[in-house]
Amino acid sequence: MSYLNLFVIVPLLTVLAILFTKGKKNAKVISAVGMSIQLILGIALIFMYLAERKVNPAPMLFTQDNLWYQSLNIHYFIGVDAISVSMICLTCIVIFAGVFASWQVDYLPREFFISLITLSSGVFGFFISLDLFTMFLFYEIAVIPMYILIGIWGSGPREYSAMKLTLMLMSGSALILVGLVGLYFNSAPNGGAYTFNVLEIAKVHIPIEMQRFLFPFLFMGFGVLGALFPFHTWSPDGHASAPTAVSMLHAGVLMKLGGYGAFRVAMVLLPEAATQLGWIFIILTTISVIYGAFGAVVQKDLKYINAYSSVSHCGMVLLAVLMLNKTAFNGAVLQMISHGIMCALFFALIGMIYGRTHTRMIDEMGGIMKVMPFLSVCYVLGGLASLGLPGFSGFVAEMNIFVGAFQNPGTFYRVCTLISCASIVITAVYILRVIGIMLLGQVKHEEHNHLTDAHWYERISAGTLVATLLIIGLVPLWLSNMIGNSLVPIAQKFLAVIH
Amino acid sequence: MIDFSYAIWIPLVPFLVFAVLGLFGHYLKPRISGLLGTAGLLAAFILSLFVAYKYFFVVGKIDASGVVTDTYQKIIAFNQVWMHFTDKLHVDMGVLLDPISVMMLVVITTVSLMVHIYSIGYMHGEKGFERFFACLSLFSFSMLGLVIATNIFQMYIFWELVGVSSYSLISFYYWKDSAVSAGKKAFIVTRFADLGFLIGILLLSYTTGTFDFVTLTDINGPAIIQGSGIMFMGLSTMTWSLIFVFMGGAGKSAMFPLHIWLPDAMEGPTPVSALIHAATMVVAGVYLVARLFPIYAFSATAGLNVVAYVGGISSLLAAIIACTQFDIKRVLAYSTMSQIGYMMLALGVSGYGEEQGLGYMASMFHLFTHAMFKALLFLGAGAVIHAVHSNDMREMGGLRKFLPITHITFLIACLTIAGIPPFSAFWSKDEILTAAFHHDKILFAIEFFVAGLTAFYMFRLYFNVFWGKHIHYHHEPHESPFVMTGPLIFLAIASIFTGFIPFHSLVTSDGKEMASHLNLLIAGPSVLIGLIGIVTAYFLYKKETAIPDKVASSFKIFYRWAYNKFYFDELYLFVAKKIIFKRISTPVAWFDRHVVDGTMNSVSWVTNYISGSIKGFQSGQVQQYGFAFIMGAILLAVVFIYLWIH
Amino acid sequence: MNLHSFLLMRHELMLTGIALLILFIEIFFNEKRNHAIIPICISLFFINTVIGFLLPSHSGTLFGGMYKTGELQILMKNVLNVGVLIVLIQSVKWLKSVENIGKTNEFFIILFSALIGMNFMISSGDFLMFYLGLELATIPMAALAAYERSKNKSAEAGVKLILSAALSSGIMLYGVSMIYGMTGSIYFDDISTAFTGSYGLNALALIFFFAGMAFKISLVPFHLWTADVYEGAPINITSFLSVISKGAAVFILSIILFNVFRSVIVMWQDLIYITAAITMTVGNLFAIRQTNIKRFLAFSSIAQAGFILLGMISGNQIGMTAIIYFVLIYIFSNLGAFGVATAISNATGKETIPEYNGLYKTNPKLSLTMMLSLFSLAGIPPVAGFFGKFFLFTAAASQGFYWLVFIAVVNATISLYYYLLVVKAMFINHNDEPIAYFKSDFYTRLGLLICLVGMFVIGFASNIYEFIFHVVSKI
Amino acid sequence: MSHAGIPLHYFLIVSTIMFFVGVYGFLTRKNLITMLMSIELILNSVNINFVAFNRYLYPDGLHGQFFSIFIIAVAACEAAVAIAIIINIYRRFRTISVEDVSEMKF
Amino acid sequence: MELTGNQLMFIIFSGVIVLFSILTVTTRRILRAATYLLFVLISTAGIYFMLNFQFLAAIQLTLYAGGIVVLIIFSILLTSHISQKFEPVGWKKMILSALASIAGMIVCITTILNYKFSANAAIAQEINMDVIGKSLLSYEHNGYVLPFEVISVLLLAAMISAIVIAKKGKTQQEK
Repeated sequence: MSYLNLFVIVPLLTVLAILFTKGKKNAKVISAVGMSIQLILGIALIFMYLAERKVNPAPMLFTQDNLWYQSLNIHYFIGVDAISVSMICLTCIVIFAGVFASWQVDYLPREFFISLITLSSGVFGFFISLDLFTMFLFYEIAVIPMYILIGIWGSGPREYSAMKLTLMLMSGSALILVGLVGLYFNSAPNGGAYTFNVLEIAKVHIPIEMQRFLFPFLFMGFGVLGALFPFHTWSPDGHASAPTAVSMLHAGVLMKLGGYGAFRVAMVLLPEAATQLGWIFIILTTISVIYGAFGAVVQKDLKYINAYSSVSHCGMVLLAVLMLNKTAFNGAVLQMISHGIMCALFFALIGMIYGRTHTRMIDEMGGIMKVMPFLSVCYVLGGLASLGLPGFSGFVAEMNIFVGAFQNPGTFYRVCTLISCASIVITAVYILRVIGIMLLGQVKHEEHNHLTDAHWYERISAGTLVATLLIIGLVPLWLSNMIGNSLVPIAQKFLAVIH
Repeated sequence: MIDFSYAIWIPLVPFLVFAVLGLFGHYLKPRISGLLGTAGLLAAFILSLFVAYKYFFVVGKIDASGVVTDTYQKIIAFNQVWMHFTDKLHVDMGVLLDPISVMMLVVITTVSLMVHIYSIGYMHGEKGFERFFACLSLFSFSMLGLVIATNIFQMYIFWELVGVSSYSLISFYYWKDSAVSAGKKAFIVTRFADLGFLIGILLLSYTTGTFDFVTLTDINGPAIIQGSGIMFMGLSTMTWSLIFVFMGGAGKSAMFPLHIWLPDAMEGPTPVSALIHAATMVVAGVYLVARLFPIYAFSATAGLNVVAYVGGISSLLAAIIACTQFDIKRVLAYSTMSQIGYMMLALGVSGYGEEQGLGYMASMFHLFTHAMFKALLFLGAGAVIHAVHSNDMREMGGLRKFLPITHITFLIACLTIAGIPPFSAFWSKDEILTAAFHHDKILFAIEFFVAGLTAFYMFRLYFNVFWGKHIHYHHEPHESPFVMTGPLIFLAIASIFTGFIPFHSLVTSDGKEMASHLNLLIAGPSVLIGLIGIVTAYFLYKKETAIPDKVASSFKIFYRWAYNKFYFDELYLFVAKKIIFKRISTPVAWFDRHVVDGTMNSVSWVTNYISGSIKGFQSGQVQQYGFAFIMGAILLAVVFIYLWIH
Repeated sequence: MNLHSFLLMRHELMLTGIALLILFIEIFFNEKRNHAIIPICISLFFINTVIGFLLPSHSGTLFGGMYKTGELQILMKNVLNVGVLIVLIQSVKWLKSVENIGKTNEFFIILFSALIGMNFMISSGDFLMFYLGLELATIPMAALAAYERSKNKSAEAGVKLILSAALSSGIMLYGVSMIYGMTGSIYFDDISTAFTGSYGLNALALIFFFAGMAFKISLVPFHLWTADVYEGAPINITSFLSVISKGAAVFILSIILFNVFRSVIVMWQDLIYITAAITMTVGNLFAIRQTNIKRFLAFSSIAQAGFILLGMISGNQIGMTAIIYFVLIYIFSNLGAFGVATAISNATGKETIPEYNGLYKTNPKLSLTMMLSLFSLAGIPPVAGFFGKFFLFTAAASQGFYWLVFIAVVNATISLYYYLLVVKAMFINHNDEPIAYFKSDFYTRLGLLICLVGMFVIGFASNIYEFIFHVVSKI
Repeated sequence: MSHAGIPLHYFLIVSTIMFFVGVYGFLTRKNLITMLMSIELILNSVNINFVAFNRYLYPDGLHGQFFSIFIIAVAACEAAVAIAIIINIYRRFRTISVEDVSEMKF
Repeated sequence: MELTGNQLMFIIFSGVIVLFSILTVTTRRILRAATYLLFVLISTAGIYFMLNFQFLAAIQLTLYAGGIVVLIIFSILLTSHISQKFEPVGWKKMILSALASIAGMIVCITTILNYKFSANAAIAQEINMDVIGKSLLSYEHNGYVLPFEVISVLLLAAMISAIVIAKKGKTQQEK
């Protein structure tokens, strides 16, 4: 039994425990306990990974390989490299914060936490999977609870948003599926058993025509989840309607599934197609980056602002993924982590502020800093991280992306990089706009003066996230080295392909 | 070679203070936090002085092998990899000591310490006292980190941090909308400039493969050797990258046309203006150009010309505007801009090494003296504002009776800036003019004229505030406490005497000592024009007269333009509101909601519509079902028999 | 008739025996004591199912090749038996209703004879037996559809079914007669060697034959009867029709296509390509607007049939395995959905989706079962439908039909939309007068429990898939 | 390939015509019973096919003939059940017009 | 061209078949339709005779003509008035159906004509009752005992089905 199994088992046990309890309060306590354990497991995993990595040069660690469907050669094959480890930790942190951020859910709390944690178990499963089948399985598990969560506990046009989100994501997964079976049947060009094993497929050379056929399916499929223009429109509506914890998990983690999948499956397994067809998606991602940022500038609803900013940031992840060198890849992973934490923080804070003011319209608020200093300061910190201020993880990630992408010898790549760079200014515009209008200035409504600052559980939630942002931002080297080590062989593969 | 690694504590101490104040500040008494902040800076100040002494007078010229040379060495006192991009490109956090960085350490810690002390009095009783000191400490940390940066990326990092701490201090009175929007403006404009900086860095690192200053500025290094490189629009990549880098510097240093944030930034508390927007942060651009000076000088002379002209235009523009403003802080702000223009120009007209490097030296010299007297001016203005609770010089007058110490120190500062010997700025300005004279006569003419203007507007201010009309104040203005006047006195003394520091032997473009002598042909007229400016101001503003209004009305259009800052704010506002918001963002948002999202929605709509329109097939009539059945079979048969088989 | 032959024909023989036994019970026992008949019949059938599983399976041919069986056929019959067992369990409540008193025996006899027909159809070794099995599986079903004599809709369903079925079997027979004309035999073995040319008549015969089968599987455009019949028939019969009848037809069609028409595989692959694409799309498009739950499930089952064709198109072992596996999963999922619908219909008479609004508040367990069943139908993990669909897609992709897979997955997404509409009704929509809480009887709950367990177990227990694969590999 | 001077194709043509006449009847007749009659036409035409093939092409076997016999038997069963249902329809709807038996649609 | 007797018979039978089947599906009086159907069925039996399938012809006459048609006529009597005339078929429906049928006819006939049927060289089997009876009860190859058994099940099931549906429910009787 690999240690990694715990990441799926603990959420499942938590879900079971919630199932067999009664009472509104127990559900959240159990979830909090379960997810705290999960967080501890996640942090422990980093140390275990670093320790193991020193002695074990295998690409994937903590592997466990169980034959599942023998005739199709489907395995339950799990293992992690640094990318997965960081994604797992990200998920641990976000779900931990998410549980505390939804402490006040009082409408069907058991169902809420069950769905939430089921979702997280899907995400965990996705990140530990090394077999495309199980990966896909967990992917779908992660998507569907979203519908229920948004549909039942959401706000605004929740039914519409939930349906739109689910359908668009499932269309994405439809594309992925085609790609996956295509990969499967090309995984043994020299005879032998077909396989879904990521590592095995990476070793074979898939015929180039097939690669060119499959790459758009896979990249676009994962791109839908990664909010690739023009398939991002589920994101604003979905985020706006989702309850706090769901927005957090969704923007924080689920969108990362897209980036992670695009990298691990579309790029790594189809390197030649990625170099040949990458330009199409580079254009799209560049548009995403700029377009999302511009889109965020004029929004009035806090969640829309963050949704568009997510489009911009996630666009950057995909852009970096397409840049085909180690630094950019590293930046992509860091950006995923950074954006995950940051977005989770934003949505948590928005939820908390909304819970007090009952509005998300920035122009209906003002002077929140005076009333809720803790939440406001956290928001400002999140904002600074978002606009890529040094000392926060966002900067580390973006600089890796920009520097890495700019090392690409192709002029086209560099021009796109420069265009994307412009987003940092636009980001500053909308972040400061929000801060200026909402947090600073005079209190606009008399009743806002009587609101309270964060409760203990909200402080835990926001504090964890802010701390993570700072830790990564201040001492990025260990993380970027850890990830970078895992990226070396992949980057070399691309180097070999390019030349 | 001696171990300078303790120099790392110079920025770290303020950082620790910031961390303590930021996390626990609201549990401390305000006074304690103030003292804590000041103590931190004091430590940094002492350390800096010690480092400066060691560097300039003891070990600065000893090279790595221990041989005493005639050149100040670049000493990397501390270096730690902070982030790894590629094997060649990595961001280090470290301490680079060379003449300019050591000089900057002294400048920053001195001014910062003075401002800290001053603030204890000035900010007394303000809401958010501990926040103020936390931000000040953060700023000091960032600024110190910036100047000691060993590589351009470290500089960029701290550059950004400086920007954000500036933002937080400008918006310190966050409940005031004007403060909030001023902070926002400052941040966004500089952020835009930083984009240029970033692009510059990317280009630079791509061509040279390094971030490291020592390698970059090595005259045998890759940056200078491979300088020419690929051409783009007639200029080499290196030139372009340095122009972009300069864009960052121009933004931070409020150079035309990115200067618009600086006057607004005066919304922050006055000590902040003194520290950030007069003495330290705004000269970061100058420092940046100076830092990369060898590359400019060897590989990007076109870039250097840009620097020179931007500096010249800025100084002229700012001086003209300054003559028309009534807000004393804004006058000072424009004067700052004007003075920084001087420094930029000096760098722009400079060459590398020996006598060619006069402009470089002059620029650094002026930077140093300017920091002292401009801080003094601002702190003095702060004392005035503290006393009368207004910024508008029209509401002031005759304050010399009420604020004697402030008056004297302010006068000293005004004389300094006007370039009257023997005050410090006389020396530095004179050298700038000399350098300009040798290089470009047009620039010289501009600077010469600006020198006169400077004297005029400063004394306009001085007379308006301390002499002029008598105003009945609501409550009698009174002199500030010693914590505030103390720094004034200290800075006044510094303003007087720093002119005698032998800069030509300490801070030069190539680190070697250079000959310097007073050029009377230039010094004479410049003093003269300064005096003319003072005298004019004396006649116009010593007593309340109608002459200024007459003069203003006779240059009506010009005056209105200058008064309205040549409408740059409006231009930017137009760009921001009309173009970015109205022409780009709103359409983008609309496009997203209606076109992109509309497409997705219309897919589902079409599906539903088709679904609705074909429901008639399910008519409930079994014969129609049969018809479909038969037709289906026949059509399939036709397709297969006549199309598929053939 | 020795033991070996019995083993080979056990399903048919035992079922016939049971049917006759019930007939005798009917004749010799007083109607008033008939309330015991339901448990007796179910137990008998349960025993039959168990025996079907437990007895060793051999392959062999009887009656000079008219009856062929093997592990594959026995497996298929067992799968159907399981489905029928669940249907029977779910029908108890309905059979006990006042209206049906006095004709329960007939219900069982007719149902069992239909099942016998299906079994013979699956085991048929020639077109005659196939035809007889088909009719035996169809004609009684029409009677069952019209079983509720007092209801207009039931009668309408019956007449629509039998007329359409007659037309379709007529067309199919025309095709079969042509096959006979071309090959001179009605035995599958002879035909598979003789039916090789690609003349127009081959295509015509194949298509007419296929149309007849497509009618049973309800593929577009031969599907139009489905919705009306499903809606009108008693709900348990609907579930039988949608699962068992369809499953049996799928089985035999794949056997025939895979074996008998092996040599014209290229032709029928393209045929299936077209019908699969149309079927999935049209089925989904119709399903989107349905409000009656039975009608809704009818159209969804049409779309599902389209998915099944993806397994058939491969024409290989993976495909056959995927088909059987999917049908097995489909039995549990669809019967789960129908079971909930039955329970609600029996308890309250409500059958439209808007009436399900707010169901979760009052009947959480039923709602959850329904949701999981629908997820399984939509192919959402962790329930088994995901695996079934994935393997079907894999099967199609194994022959390079990637664009068909793409069409299928897009359709799977559309289908998710309407399944989610039901989920939405139950969980999200508010209702001032939701269906009141009711307690289901033992049989209903048992039936649903079996479905739930099945849905969870079949997907993860790869042994089942491996077993099927193993069985298929022996053909 | 001619039996008694009549080519096989003649039979097939006649049966095909009959088949499609039956189909036409099925599609147009309004009365459920006449639709049933059309079905009988269809089945009959198939029988002719079988018999003709049997006689002309494969006279050594009896497949065609037996197939026809069983088709006739099945047709009888079908007719019986169909008529039972139709009678029930008549009872319920008081009509056997096919167009009226369409309560369920869309 | 001289007509043989067989040819003449064929022409007559096929003529009757085609004509009356068309009449069956077009006449507006239901009982006439039944009668025409009877003619068609009898002519079909004639064709069977012509092809030497006497047994089949007999079955055709007894089962089809005798059984089914009578059943149909009974049901007609049960459900309709004898004199009842149908309303004419809507022209749209008629044209569409006719087009479909004719198209199908053309497709089928051309396809059949394009196919070269190859006759089996084997000698024709003697068909007498003995052979038929034996094959019907044989379980060897070409034996038909299994279908024979299955059709009995079918008949039983059909019978029960018909009874269940057609008999009046108890509850209704009480009403």
